[in-house]
Amino acid sequence: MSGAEYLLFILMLSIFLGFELINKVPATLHTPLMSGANAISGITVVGAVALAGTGNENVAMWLGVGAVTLASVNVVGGYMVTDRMLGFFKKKED
Amino acid sequence: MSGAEYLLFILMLSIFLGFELINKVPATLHTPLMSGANAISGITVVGAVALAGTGNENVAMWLGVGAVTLASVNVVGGYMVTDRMLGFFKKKED
Amino acid sequence: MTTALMTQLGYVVSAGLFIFGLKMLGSPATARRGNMVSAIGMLVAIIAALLDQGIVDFTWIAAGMVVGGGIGAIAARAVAMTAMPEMVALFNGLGGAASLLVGWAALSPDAGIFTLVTIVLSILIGGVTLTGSLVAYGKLSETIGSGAVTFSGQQIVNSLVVLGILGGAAMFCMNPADPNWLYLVIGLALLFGIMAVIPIGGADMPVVISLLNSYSGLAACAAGFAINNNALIVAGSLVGASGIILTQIMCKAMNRSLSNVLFSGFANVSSEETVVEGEIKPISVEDAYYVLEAATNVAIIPGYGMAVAQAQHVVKELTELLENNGCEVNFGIHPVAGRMPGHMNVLLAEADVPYDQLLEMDEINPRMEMVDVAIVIGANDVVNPAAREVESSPIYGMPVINVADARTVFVLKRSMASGFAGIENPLFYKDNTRMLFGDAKESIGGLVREFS
Amino acid sequence: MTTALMTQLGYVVSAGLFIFGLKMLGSPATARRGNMVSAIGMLVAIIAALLDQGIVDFTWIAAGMVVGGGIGAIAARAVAMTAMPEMVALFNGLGGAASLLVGWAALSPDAGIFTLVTIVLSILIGGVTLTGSLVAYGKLSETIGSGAVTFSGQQIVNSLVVLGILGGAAMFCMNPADPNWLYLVIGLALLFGIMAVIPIGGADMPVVISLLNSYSGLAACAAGFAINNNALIVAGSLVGASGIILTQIMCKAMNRSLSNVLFSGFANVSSEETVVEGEIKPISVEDAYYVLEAATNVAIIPGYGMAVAQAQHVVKELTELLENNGCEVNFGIHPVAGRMPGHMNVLLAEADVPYDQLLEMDEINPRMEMVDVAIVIGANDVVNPAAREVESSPIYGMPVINVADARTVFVLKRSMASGFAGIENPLFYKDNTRMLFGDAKESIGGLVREFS
Ligand SMILES: NC(=O)c1ccc[n+]([C@@H]2O[C@H](COP(=O)([O-])OP(=O)(O)OC[C@H]3O[C@@H](n4cnc5c(N)ncnc54)[C@H](OP(=O)(O)O)[C@@H]3O)[C@@H](O)[C@H]2O)c1
Ligand SMILES: NC(=O)c1ccc[n+]([C@@H]2O[C@H](COP(=O)([O-])OP(=O)(O)OC[C@H]3O[C@@H](n4cnc5c(N)ncnc54)[C@H](OP(=O)(O)O)[C@@H]3O)[C@@H](O)[C@H]2O)c1
Repeated sequence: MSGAEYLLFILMLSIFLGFELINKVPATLHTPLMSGANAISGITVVGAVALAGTGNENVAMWLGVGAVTLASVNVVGGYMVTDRMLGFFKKKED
Repeated sequence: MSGAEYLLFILMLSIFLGFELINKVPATLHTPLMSGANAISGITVVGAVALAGTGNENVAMWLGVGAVTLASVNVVGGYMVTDRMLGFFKKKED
Repeated sequence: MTTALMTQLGYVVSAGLFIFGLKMLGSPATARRGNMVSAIGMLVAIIAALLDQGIVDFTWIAAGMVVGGGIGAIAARAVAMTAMPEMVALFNGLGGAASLLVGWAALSPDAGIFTLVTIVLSILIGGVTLTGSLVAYGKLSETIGSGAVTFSGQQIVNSLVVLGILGGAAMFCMNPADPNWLYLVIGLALLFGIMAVIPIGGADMPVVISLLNSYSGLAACAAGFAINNNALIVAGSLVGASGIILTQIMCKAMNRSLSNVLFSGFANVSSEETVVEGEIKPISVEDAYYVLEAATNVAIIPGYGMAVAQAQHVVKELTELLENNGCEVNFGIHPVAGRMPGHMNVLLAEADVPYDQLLEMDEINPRMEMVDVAIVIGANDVVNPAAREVESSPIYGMPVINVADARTVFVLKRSMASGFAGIENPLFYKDNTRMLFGDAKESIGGLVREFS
Repeated sequence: MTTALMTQLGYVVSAGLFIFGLKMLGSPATARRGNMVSAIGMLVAIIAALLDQGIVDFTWIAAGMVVGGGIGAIAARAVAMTAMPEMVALFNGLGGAASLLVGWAALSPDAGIFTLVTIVLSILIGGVTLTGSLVAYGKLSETIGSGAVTFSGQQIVNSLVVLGILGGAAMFCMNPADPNWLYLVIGLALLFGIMAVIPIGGADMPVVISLLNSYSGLAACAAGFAINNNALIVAGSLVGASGIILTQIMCKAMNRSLSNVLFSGFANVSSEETVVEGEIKPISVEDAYYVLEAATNVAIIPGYGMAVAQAQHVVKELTELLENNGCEVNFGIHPVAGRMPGHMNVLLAEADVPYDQLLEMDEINPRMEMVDVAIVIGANDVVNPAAREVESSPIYGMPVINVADARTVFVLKRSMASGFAGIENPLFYKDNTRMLFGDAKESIGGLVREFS
C-alpha cells in the first residue's frame, strides 16, 4: 500500500483543521452547518463515478451506480436545502 | 514524481491549519512564537541526516553534515531560548 | 499535463474550496456564499473524478446523477423548515449507504490486507449510519413511535451483534474471496444501526443524528482509504469533525455525557417527585394583551412547541406589533431548544426575524432583570428553574434561560404536560408566571388580533 | 512493521505534536508546555529520520548534532533578553542555510524537472534567508550601521540580480549537470538577500525578520518537496504561516503596507515640520516622586528605551513600591513597542511582572481617563498623538496609546531626540506632560530610592 503514509498525514491534518474551523461556527448556524456537512459527505460520489463507469456490467458497476445515485441525492439535496435555509438569515436593515 | 499530488494536499492543509493556529496566539506571546517557529524551521535536520549518513565521503555528504550542524544550532538553541522566555511568564498569585 | 495530474489538482482545489466554505460559515453574513463555495468545490471534485481514464461509459453515471440529483432537488424544495431534523437524518442515511456501496464495490481479488480493513470499515460505518439514520428519521417524523424501545436481554443481544461483527470482519479479511462473510458483515452492520438507535428516546435524536453525521464522514474517509482517494479523506474528516463538535455542544448544553445519551434515556429517572409550591395562574388572551400593551421590554423564548405549532410567522407579526408600539423585543435562544442545534434560529430566520435579534443564552440571561414580559412559546425544559434550584432533579446543572428573573412570565402551551425530559417545571407555579393555555399559533394569533 | 513505515508514522506523530504545541501557545498558561510538546515532536521526527535504511555511518551525523546543539545551547543560555531580536535573526539565517545545503545535496544526476525546480527553490529561498537574516542581525546588534543604505542605481542593480537569478535558475534546470549554473544561482541568491535588506532601516528589522522567518519555513517546505519528505512540508508550512501573520500584525499596528516597509523607509518623508505649540516642562526625580506618592492609579507605557536602558527590573521594583503604597499599577503594551512583536512582554515577564498586569493597547486606552499618572518609559512613536491629530504626519492613522488622556504624563527619556520614525512628538509639549530627562534605569532607580 504505497501512499498510505501520505493518506495518514492528510487524515491527521484534516481532522485538526476540521476542529478549528467548525469550532468557529456560531450557534445560530448550527442547523445549516449540519445539513451543509451532510452535503459534503456526499463526496463519496467522487469515488463512485469511477466504479460506475467501467462499462462492464458486473456487480461492482451496479454497486457504483447505486452509490452515485444515493450520493447525488445527498449532494444536490444537501446543498440546496442549506442554501434555502441560509437565504432566510437576514441582518436587521432599519 | 509520484507522490507530488499528496504533497500538494499536505501543503495546502498545513498552510490553512497554520493560519488558524497562529491567529490564536495572543500578542503577549509573539516573541516566543517567533523563536519557537524558528526552532520548528530547524526541521531540515530531518532531511539532512539521511544525506549526512551515506558513508561515502562526497560533496553531498559534507553538505549534509553542514546542514545537520546548522539546523541543530537552530533546533536546540531555538527551543531552549523559547523555554527560557516562557519560563518568565507568570500569572499574578496574590 | 496528464489527466491523472489534473484530477489530483482538481481534488486539491476542491478540498481548498470546502475549507474556505466552512470558514465562511463562521458568520451569518458570509454563510450563504460559503455554502456556494463548498458546492463549487463539490462540482470541481466531480469534474475531476470524471476525467478518470478508467471511465469508458458515462451512461449509467449520468442516469444515477440525474435520478439522484432530481430526487434531492425536489426534496430540498418541498421540505418544510419544521421538518429539517428528519430531512437531515434521511440524507445522512443515504450518505452512509453510498459509502457502504463504494466500499463493497472496491473489493477486488487482489486487494491487500490494508485495503481489506478499510473496505470493512467503510461497509461497517456506512451500514450503521444507514439504518441508524433511518430509525432516527422514523422517530423524528413519528412514522414509528418516538419512545425508547427497550426489552429484557437487550444488552446481551447487542453484545452478540458486536461480537458477530468483529468475528465476521476478521473472517472476511482472511477469506476475501468468500462472499458470505461479506454478506454477514453487511447484515450485522445494518442490524446494529437499528439496535443502537431504538433504545434512545425521540428527543435525543438530534444528538444521534449529529453523531451519525460524523460517522457518515468517517465512512467516506474509510472509503477514501479503500480506493486511495484524497478528496474523500479530506472531505470525510471535515464532516467527521463537524458532527463530533455538534454532538459535544449538545451534550454540554444538556449537562449530560454522550454515553448517558446513548445508553440510558431520561425514561428511567423520571420517577422523582419535585415538591412544587404555589399554584397555577392561567391568563386569558385579552388580559395578556393588556400586559403586553404596557410593556417596553419583551423577551421571547421559543422552544420545540413553536416548531410543532408552526407559530414562527405569527410570532414575527407579534414582534412587529410590539415594536411599533415602542417596545424592545429580543429573542433568547437556548442551544438545545427544539429538536436540533440551531433549530429555532432557522425557523425564526424563515419568518424574517433578523439574526441580530436572536440572542444566545449567555447574552439574554444578564438582561433578563430588565425585561417586563418574558413570553415562553412552547419551551419547557430549557426554561426549567429546577436545573438551577433542585439538586435532585435529573436536569440539575443544565444551563437554562432564567425567565423567572423577568417582571412577568407568560408560558404558552397546550396543557400542563411536561417537556421532553419528562419532569415537573416549577416555573409554572412561580408568583410572576401566568399560563396562556392553547396551541401556540392560536394563542399568539389571538394576541395579534387584539393588537390590530 | 517495516522501518520505512515506522519512519512515516513517526513523522505523522511529530507533525501532530507540532500542531498541538502551537495550539498550546495560544495561552500563556499552557505556552511553556506547548513549547515542550513541540520539542518532543522534533525529537520524534529526528529519531524517525535516523531509522532511514540509507544511513550507514552515524559518525558525522553525531558530530554535527553535538557541535550544532552545543553551540545552540550555549547561545540560548548566554543571550540577554534584551538581545532577543538579533538572536532570532541569527538562528533564522542558520535555518535558511541548512535548507540551502539540503537542496544542494539533494541534487542527483537522475533528478526530474519537478525535483530540480524544488531544489532551485530551496536553494534560492534558503540563500536569501541566510544573508538577509545576517544583515538584519548586523543592523540590530549595531555591528553594522543600522541606517538604510541607499545608492543611486540601486533599483537597476537589484533588477539585474533578479533577472540573473531567473535566468540562472532556468539554465540550471535545463543543464543540471553543469555545476556553474548552480554556483551562479547560489551566489546571486546570497547577494540578493543582502541587497534586499540593506535599504531597510534598522527599526524595521522586526518586520524583515518575521518575513525571513516565514521564508525559512518556505525553504524547508521546498526542501521537503525536493527530498519528498512530509515532515518538512508540514513543519515548513506552519512556520511560513506564522511568519506571514506576524508580519501582517506588525504592518497593521504601524499602519503601513508591507511594500512600504520593504521598499521605502521613513527616511524620505521625515522632512515634514509639525507646528508644535506649548513648551517643554522638565521635572526632577524628587518632584516626580511627590506626584507618584499621591497617585492611586498609575499606567506604565514601556518602549524601546526601556530595553536599551535594561530598566525592566527596576521598573518592577517601582511597581511593587507603588502597589504597597495602595496604588493600582497597569502596563500598557503597544503591539510594536520595542524592536520585535511581544518584546516588552518578554522583558517585563523576565522581571517577574505577572502577564495579567500587561494590558494590550485596546484594553488600556478606554481606562486612560481614570489614570492619575501615565509613566512613559523610553517609548516615543507608540505614544505620539500626531498619529491621531496631525493628518500630514507620516504616522497618521497608526493606532497609539492615548497617554495624554491621563491626568499627568511623565516621559522618561534622555533627550528631546525623536524615536525611530524620526518625527516630532507633540506629546512632549502638552500641558499635562512633564519630561523626566536621563537614562530610564537611572531615573527610575532615583524614584525607587525616594520611595524607600
Ligand atoms: N435542540 C437540540 O439540539 C436538542 C438535542 C437533544 C435533546 N434536546 C432536548 O429537547 C428539549 C428541548 O427543550 P424545549 O424547551 O425546546 O422543548 P420541550 O422541553 O420538549 O418542551 C416543549 C413544550 O412545548 C409544548 N408544546 C408542544 N406543542 C405545542 C403547541 N402546538 N403549542 C404550544 N405548546 C406546545 C409542550 O407542552 P404541551 O404538550 O403542554 O403543549 C412542551 O412542554 C430539551 O429537553 C433538550 O434537552 C434538544
Ligand atoms: N516592536 C516591533 O515589532 C516593531 C517592528 C517594526 C518597527 N517598529 C518601530 O519601532 C518603534 C517602536 O516605538 P517605541 O515607542 O517603542 O520606541 P521609539 O519610538 O524608537 O522611541 C524610543 C525612545 O526611547 C528613548 N531611549 C533610548 N534609550 C533610552 C534610555 N537608555 N533611557 C531612556 N530613554 C531611552 C529614545 O529617546 P532618547 O534618545 O531621547 O533617550 C527614543 O525616543 C515604532 O516606530 C515602531 O513602528 C517596531
